[in-house]
Amino acid sequence: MVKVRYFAWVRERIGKAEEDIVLPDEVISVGDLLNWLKERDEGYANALQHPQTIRVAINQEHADHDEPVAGAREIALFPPMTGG
Amino acid sequence: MVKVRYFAWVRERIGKAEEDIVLPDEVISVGDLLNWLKERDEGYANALQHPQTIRVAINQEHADHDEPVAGAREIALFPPMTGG
Amino acid sequence: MAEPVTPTVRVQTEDFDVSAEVAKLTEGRTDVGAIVTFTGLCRDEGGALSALELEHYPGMAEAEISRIAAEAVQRWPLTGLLAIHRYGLMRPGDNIVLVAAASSHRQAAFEAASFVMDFLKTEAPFWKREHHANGEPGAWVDAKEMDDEARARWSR
Amino acid sequence: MAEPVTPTVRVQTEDFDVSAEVAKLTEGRTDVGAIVTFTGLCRDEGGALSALELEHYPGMAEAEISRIAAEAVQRWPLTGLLAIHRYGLMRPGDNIVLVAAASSHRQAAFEAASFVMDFLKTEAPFWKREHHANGEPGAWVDAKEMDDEARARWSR
Repeated sequence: MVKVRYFAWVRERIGKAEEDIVLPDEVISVGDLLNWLKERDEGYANALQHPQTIRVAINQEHADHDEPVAGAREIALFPPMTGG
Repeated sequence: MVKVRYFAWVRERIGKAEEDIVLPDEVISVGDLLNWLKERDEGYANALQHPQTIRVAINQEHADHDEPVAGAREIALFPPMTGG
Repeated sequence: MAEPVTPTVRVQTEDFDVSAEVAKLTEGRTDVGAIVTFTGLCRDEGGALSALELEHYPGMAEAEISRIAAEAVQRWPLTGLLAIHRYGLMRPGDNIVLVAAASSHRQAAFEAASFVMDFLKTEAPFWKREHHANGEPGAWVDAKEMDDEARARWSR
Repeated sequence: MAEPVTPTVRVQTEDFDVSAEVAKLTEGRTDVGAIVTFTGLCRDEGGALSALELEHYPGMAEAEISRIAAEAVQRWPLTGLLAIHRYGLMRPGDNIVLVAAASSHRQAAFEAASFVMDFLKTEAPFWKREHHANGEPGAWVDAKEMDDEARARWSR
């Protein structure tokens, strides 16, 4: 089980800030996760319709879409950052 | 007559902060002025022994050594600046 | 330079005072010749905005800014480095972010502060949302390509 | 950007407060997104110095810094620009110079502040002399070739 967190408009479109998810075996990479989540419902589909724009952090470190999700305790999905 | 001002180690070596000088006709350029002053006494010679290192301002604006001194009300001689 | 200094990183709702923060950064030191500060403020975009709302990823925000700051003290001979990023609702004119870099030499201080800001913009998990002049929440601010280009200057 | 702003330039013996100066620079404005400050301080060079004495050319010092500042507000879209240079005797840790540049955009603020400092170092008529730890006046500080190179970056 992994805690998945959402921020900014990803959070708003999915409709929740976080959830615990048991990932199926076929979800190997960050990219797999995004494509799998996208199928869940309209909210996810809307949030993740352009997966390439979604930034991902694993255990609070930035992760590329080809990185494996195995061993993640916490995965966060969010839009490109606009702080500073 | 022109007021000539000296700063930092140029002032110290010449031994005064300023003086009024009547420039002879043969002093046309800033470079001429430096060479002419250098002949005055040991203090001037010491201060101006390397004329190319001396910075000059005419009427409080930086001036190159080939600029004419005609019309100057105030000429200042000083080492390269070290403020900031 | 001996050991790199340990940067100070804070993520907070409270405002900050630039002079007080800089004083702490240089306290008891007589080897600081240059301090560069960057302060980022909330703009009203010509009167269109009443506020900016800043969301952040608690934990990762601190961790990511700390990683950027650690890289900066490795790259430049700094005597001190500070980064503070606020979150919550900011009114026009409010402080949002402060980066202060101290060094014996001005170029190091300028470059380090600029480096931290460029990475903070593109790597630190904060998101800005506009609030319209009528008080309604508006659009999330889009990331700028310019910011990615600014970051790319530093790759080596 | 409409008209360039009018820079504030001061040459004084008194100390300055960075926060207070920056507050004046941005007072009543809501279009300032970024403020970069540079503060130059007196160092003790590893305990060898008790003070730095700063001589200046009254009148020309103000005029020259004003010329540099006027060039900066022409080159970058600034909402405010301030330069203060002190003269007299400075103890280690004392402020010597402050440059603050405000803009809607951070790159303009960083570049303008850095530009003003590079020219101020090489063009503004100030001279530093060291005072040794024993209190005796020492050598005049030599100009640095590095500073001329820093200035040359900006030629266009």
